[in-house]
Amino acid sequence: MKSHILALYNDMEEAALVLDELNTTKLPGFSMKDVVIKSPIEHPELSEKLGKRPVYVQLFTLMGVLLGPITGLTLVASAQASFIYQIRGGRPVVPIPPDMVLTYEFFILSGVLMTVVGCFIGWKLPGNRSPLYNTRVSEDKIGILVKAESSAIPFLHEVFKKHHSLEILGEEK
Amino acid sequence: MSLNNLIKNWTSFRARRPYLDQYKNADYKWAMVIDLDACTGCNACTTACYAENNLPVVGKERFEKGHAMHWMRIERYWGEGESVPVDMVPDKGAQFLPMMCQQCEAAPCEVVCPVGATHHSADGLNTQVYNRCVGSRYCSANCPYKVRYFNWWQYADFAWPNPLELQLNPDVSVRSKGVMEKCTFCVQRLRESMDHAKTDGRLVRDGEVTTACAQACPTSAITFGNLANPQSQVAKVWKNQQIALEKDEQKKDENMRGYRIFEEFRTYPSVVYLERVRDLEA
Amino acid sequence: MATEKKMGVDRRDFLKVLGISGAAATLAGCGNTSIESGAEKVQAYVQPEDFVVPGNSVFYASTCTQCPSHCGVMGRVREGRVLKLEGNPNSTISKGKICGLGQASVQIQYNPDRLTTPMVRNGDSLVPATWDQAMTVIKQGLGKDSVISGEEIVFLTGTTSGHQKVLINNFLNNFNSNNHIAYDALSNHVGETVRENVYGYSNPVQKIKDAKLIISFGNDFLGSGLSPVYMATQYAHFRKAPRGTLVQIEPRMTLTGGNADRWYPIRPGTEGIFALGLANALVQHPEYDKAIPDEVKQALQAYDKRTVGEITGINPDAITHLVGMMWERTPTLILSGATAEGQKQGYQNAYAIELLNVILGNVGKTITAPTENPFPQMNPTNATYQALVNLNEQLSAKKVKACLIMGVNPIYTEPTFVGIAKNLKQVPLKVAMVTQLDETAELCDVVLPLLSPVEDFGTYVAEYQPEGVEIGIQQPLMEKLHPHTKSFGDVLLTLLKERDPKNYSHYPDYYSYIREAVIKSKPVFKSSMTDDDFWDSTLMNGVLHIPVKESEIKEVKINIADLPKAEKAPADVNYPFYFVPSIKADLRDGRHANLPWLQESPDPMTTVVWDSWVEINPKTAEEMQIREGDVLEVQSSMGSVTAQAYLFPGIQPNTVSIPFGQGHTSYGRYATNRGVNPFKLINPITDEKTGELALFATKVQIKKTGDNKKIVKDEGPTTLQQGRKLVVTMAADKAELSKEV
Amino acid sequence: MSQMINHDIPDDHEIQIEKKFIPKDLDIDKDISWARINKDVLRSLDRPRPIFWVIFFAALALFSFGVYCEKYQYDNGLGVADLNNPQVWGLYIATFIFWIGMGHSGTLLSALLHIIHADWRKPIYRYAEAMTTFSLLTAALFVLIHLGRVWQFYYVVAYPNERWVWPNFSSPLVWDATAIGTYLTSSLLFLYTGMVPDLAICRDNATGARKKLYTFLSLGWQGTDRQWSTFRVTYMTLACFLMPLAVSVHSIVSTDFAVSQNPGWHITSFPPYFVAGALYSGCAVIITLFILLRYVFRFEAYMTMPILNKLIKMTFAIAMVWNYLNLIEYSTVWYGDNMIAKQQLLDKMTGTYAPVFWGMVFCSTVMPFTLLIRFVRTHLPTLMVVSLILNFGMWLERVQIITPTFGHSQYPWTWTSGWWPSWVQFGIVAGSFGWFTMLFMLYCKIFPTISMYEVKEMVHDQGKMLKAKKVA
Amino acid sequence: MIIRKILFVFSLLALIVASFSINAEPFKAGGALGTQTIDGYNALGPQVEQPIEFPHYIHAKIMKINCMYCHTYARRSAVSGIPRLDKCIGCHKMIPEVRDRPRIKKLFWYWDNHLSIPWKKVHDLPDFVRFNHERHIQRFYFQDKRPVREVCGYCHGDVANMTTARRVKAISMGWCIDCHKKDHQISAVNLKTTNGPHDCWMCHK
Repeated sequence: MKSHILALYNDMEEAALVLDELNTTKLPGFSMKDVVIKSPIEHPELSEKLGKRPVYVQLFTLMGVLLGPITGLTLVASAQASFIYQIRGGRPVVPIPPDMVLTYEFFILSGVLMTVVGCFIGWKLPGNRSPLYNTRVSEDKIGILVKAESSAIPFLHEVFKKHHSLEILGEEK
Repeated sequence: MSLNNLIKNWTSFRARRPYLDQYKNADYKWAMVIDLDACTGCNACTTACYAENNLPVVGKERFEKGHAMHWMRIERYWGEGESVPVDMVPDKGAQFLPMMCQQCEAAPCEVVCPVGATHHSADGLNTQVYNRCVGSRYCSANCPYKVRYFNWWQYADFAWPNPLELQLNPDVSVRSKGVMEKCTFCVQRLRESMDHAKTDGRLVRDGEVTTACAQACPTSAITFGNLANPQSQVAKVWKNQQIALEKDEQKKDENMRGYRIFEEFRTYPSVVYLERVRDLEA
Repeated sequence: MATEKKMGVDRRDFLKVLGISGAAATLAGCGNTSIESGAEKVQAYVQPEDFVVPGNSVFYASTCTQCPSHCGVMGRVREGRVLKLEGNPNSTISKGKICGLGQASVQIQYNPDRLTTPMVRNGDSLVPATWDQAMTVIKQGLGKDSVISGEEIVFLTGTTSGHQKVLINNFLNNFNSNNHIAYDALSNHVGETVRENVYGYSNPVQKIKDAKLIISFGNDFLGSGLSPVYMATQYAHFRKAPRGTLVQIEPRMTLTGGNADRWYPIRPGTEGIFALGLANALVQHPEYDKAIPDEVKQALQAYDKRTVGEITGINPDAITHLVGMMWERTPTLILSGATAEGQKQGYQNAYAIELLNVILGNVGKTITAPTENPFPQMNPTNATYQALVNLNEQLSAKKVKACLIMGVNPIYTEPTFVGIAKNLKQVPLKVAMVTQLDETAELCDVVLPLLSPVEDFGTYVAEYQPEGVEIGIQQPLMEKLHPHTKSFGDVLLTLLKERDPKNYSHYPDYYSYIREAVIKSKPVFKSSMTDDDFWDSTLMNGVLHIPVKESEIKEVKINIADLPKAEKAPADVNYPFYFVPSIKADLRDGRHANLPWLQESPDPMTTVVWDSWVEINPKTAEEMQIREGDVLEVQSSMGSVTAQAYLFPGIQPNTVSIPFGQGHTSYGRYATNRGVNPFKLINPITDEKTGELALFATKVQIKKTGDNKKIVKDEGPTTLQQGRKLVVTMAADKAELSKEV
Repeated sequence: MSQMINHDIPDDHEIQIEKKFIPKDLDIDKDISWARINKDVLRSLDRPRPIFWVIFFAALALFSFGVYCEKYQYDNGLGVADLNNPQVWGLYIATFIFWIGMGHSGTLLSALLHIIHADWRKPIYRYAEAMTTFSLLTAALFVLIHLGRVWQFYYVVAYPNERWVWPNFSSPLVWDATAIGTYLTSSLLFLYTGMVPDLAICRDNATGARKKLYTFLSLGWQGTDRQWSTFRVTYMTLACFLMPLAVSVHSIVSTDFAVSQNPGWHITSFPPYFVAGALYSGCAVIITLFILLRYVFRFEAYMTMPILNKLIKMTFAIAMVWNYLNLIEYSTVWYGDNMIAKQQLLDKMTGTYAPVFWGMVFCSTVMPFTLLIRFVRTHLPTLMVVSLILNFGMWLERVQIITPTFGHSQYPWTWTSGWWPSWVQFGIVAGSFGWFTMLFMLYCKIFPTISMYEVKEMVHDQGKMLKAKKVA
Repeated sequence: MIIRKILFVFSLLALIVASFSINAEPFKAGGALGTQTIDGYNALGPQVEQPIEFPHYIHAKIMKINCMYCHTYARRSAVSGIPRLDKCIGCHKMIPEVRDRPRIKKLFWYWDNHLSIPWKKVHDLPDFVRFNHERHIQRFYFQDKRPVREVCGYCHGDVANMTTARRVKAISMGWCIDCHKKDHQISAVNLKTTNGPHDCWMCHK
């Protein structure tokens, strides 16, 4: 039975110390993978302490930029070819430069769209907020959310408290 | 709509018109010759065009704003240069030029139409499909001859007060507001005679069909016909005047009068003008 | 016309308009119509001719009545509507071609302002009435018991010919009268009189096709001339190899002048002097020396180069140059035209010009006798300005009891000083027969709505008969559009039948009258057809043609007294400008101003539409600081008009011009209150010899009113090609026309 | 830590230099609390200065008039706009280019400056990005307004239909439509993605209906480390896409002209010229809006004078680029041997449309030099006027690209002189400004115009640097 | 209006999907209205009330009269035309036994009053579309020698099974194009194929 616990901190330094300690802690039913930091701004130095957490957005981007121009060009060219009248004075039915222009736009459009799709998937959004969310996180506080076996919760509680946490929230039972 | 089609016919999709001998084996290529030495500027052709093609009379106020709908206009110039002295006497007469759609083989208007309302027909006409037109007016902007006319108003509402509308040619659409229109080489006549010829299992004979302007012209300054038929009068004149459809610069004898307007823009017009002749010693 | 039914009556039946719904459908154009069932009606013919196929057009031959040249035309008819007119290839006059004026006839037919019911005067205004009511009024004056005779009845028309003329004369004869007055504001009576006196024919054939050099003194044969379509077809041949040269001498550039190889502006009224100058120089050549008697030669000596140059305003060297060409290029043809003839010395001017033809030996070569018409009673009446003066005299004597007016609008075209309006009002019975109310009809007591030219029967003989004699047959191209319109012939026949039942009661209508008359002429054409076939084939051809029978111009008389004299008119301080109004090829004397196509058709020389304008030389304009569009007041001693200035290089520096045709006060929506009427400026100057009005001899002054309005024209701010190579000109000696196909 | 100190030494120099020229008290307070940032920005959604409503309703009125004009034009045909045969486009297309161009500097500020990590963009990029989106919306409107048959506009859209007809993909107008569509989609997504953390803040502070809206829009953002890292990658990738896209969009708009054969249009340098012009007009508008928003929403603490100063420098630089390209354009025509184009250029400068040309020269070439005057740079009302003049000059530039060319084309017969648009055209153009302002003001009232999280980052980073310096 | 257009667009989209999967088949006589040709474009029009309820099935099916006996213009004009009134009378004068039937009475009423019958248009194309009957009849009836009921029926349905005619096909542009894209054998003997013109100016001018 796993449950959540969230602690709020005033600034990054304090949160960093907590994470350092958690990193060194070996506790049954607790893993560093289950630690989530919630913060009002980005925090690369804190994230480093959480270990490697890969981001897959650019894979989507790659997919987008590969598929976009191919489908775009095929669509445009075959639409031109199947246009019921095909003769256009001075230009071939399938002209290269205009199709390149359109392909380019398709390239960017599909790149952008796939990136955003990838982002949403990465965010796991739209989704429900976890019940352990404190609006102060979006203002100026750093939150550390840990998911662990219920047995580990009191210990974590202690650790948080040790580092002068402002507030500790646990799941209500 | 298939990739297969695209690959199979790739070479034909990449062909550009005009090319050498393009109309050698084709059935039709409609073309025109206008002899400027014979043209007197009398406006018979323009009135015939109004009658044949349901052109609206726009009235003075709209004419003033530049909303005139004459598909064919007779231009009158006083000189060739860029400025003229005030005391010039036009002692060589005026220069008249009937100007209508040149039915370019590589028409600048066709390329830019966003919806393909103007395109090229197999018989060499620069078409304008009214019911496809959305009225972006790009074609007119890109036409070097400025021979495309836009329906700025719903002319049908006032140009033919009853019973004037009884004169309207039922073979030609009355255009609604917001569409572009232009000279069609009287396509309704062409298609009718082509249909009849097809029923008879032959091609249209030279002189069997002609445009309203050519038919009216009292001096027969306008010759219309099928360039693909080497026996036609038009083809003979083109050949005689050493004009090749697919060339943008003609190499011809000095004493030949044929020329096409704005050839340097590579529009490959289908209308050959014959130079005006003046007895400069008179 | 394959059937043997009673033509005409049944023809009218099958021509019934049933395409109305079709026409309305065309109007809708390309909106976003969806497919609907049962929304529109589709009606079939009840009993049509076999050749009538819906969706296919039928062409009927007829004759154009828009101007006195009476070209043969063909009407394209579909679903009972005439859609378009084309030239009739059978016609020797039109040769299958047609001008803009002719095209516009269909707009008389469909004119929205057409008169559709008779109108009868009620106090100050005309009110719609039935035919019975209108005929009752007419019969009160001209009915069975009428005793009006002789000068008491007037039939005023324009130029008429064919059976219209015959019927009018018969009608008048019935009243013991021959008071048929033919009035034409723009008549060419002066020139005709001169040619009648010189050659014996008022309209000899002028073979411009055969000439190598044409010198035209203001003769606008391509534009507003006697037979512009025919002349244009001949002009096309004239320009083919070997190419002829055209020199035009006139104060204001006409359409013909615009096509000349060389155009000379000349001081108005001095054309004759210039011709004498040419004649004087011409006889220096030994060959031409012989051609004229010594007394003439002596008279000519006064006109040396310098004097002529001073009087005419043309560089004296031009005479040497022109004469040089005349020596070299034969045959030549010298033409006199409206601006030369419409002068105080108009007769003399034209005489001097014809003298050149005589000296050059053109008579018999480029000027030949016309073929004689075997039906002289059908020849056109000689319409003159003098007729109007005559009429006015008759009217002011208050003898006239009934006045019938058809095809002419004297109230609009009369100069101010004639004042016919006042006198006409006093006539007890004034009947106008019109297709549309005009200024004159508004004054009348009864106005009868006539059939339009494309609905009526008739026969026409043109004034100018270049190749044999052509009698144009007019036939209805469609069923009459307005049920309460009638043929003028039917009106006259109704009256005649009542007065002279013996001779006329067997004509059910005007159609049968024409038909009988045409069939009667069968022997002349040596036709072996039956009467019905002859009539059918005549209708099918549209013309009856009498082939060319050359007759020689016998003696050419030259009367020294008829040569013009150089007049040194004192410079007029009050009216310093010559006023040379121009005749537009389409509006003519204003009778066509109600046709929208013609109003919107740009004037070829100025490209102005829908309006009047004052042409003024750019140099003069610069001196007077006049810009284009400045509203000018043009004032003669007779009155003044205001119009916008148009800077026109093709006009004499001390001349201004306003076109005829506009300035109607009542002629439908397209003509009314548009531009100004230059007839109202004309001074009371007449040709000394014939009494014809000198249209081009008025002097005016111009004043700026201070206003400036944009002039409505087709051309843009530039009149030059700006080096674009749009119209390229090649020197005639460089072009090898003979090598062309 | 020590590494960071070494790194910061050059920055320190920069700060020193900046201190020398710009009074420090005007810049963003480094010690400002994050809660304060939230409060200040959220206040703008709540109670702006009363002038906001004045501007909003003025814009609404203008927009309503534009709608009336468009209705009138729709009912009667384009004739009411006094367009005519050679002058087929008139103000509609000129204004279309103007609006398209205006969008570009939004992308410049948000994307380009993001890529090169220019921190000062952070308080101002959000409204610039919003401006991009709304000006693109306005531009798209003009495409429709100028169509003769608006009701058939879907013919331009490529969709499989039973008629077997497609749009003509060779037409620059179709490229336009595609490019604008791409640009609009991308910048909308870019704007939205960048706004999600801020929307979450709004959500956390709002009540009632607004809360629902923000809850919906913020998609449940919690600010977790995974979300932030995904966000960072996404945002940077989008910025990388947006830069070339923006360049391509206005290049493609320029091909509407450069591809056609008209004199004065058929010029190779048109694409860069258009892009420079676009950035130029966009920057001018950003200055205008900067001053406006700073006052209306009381953003003095965030939209500070040093930032404005940087904007002005950027505007000046771009103005010079534009001038250079302008000169290039004219000199290539002048020294080229195309007689027709040369005639047209001469006519542009001396013909009936010369006032437009010289007006443009004054507004867009001469006026930017006033930005060199310190008074102009620091006195906001004056700066506002100058930026409006620059904008007007750029609008004139678009007019003088279109009108004189049509008025003096290859074909002399159809030349026009003294052509003047009717009140309907002016009404619609004015209406478009009303529409844009209305939308923009509405946006500012509903969404946070200053990126809160990024300002926090900015003060955090700078505070960190200061701290590091103190340690050193 | 706009909404209508949007709906129109979507219906077209649906149509195209449908048309991809269906191949046109030759004409089949009989069957339910609108199913005589299976081409995916069935669109039964409304029942139009005509002044005289003309029984096509008697004339065409029972009497086996060729369509072009009455619609005689179809082979020489763009419009097929409604038969002229004297054509009806010409036959019916000779058939006194049906003279008393109400429809025939009505017919003779029009004839006696010399009035044309105000028929209502069943197959109505937009005004910018110009269909040419002559070419189609010449091509398929005279050249290909196909049965007339099939040639006419492809567009008009199996009129021989109707009383008054009723529209059974969509008569939309896609439907026209669909047929024009197909390969048609040049003649019964010549096995080569051609297809209809794709020139816009054939129908729109």
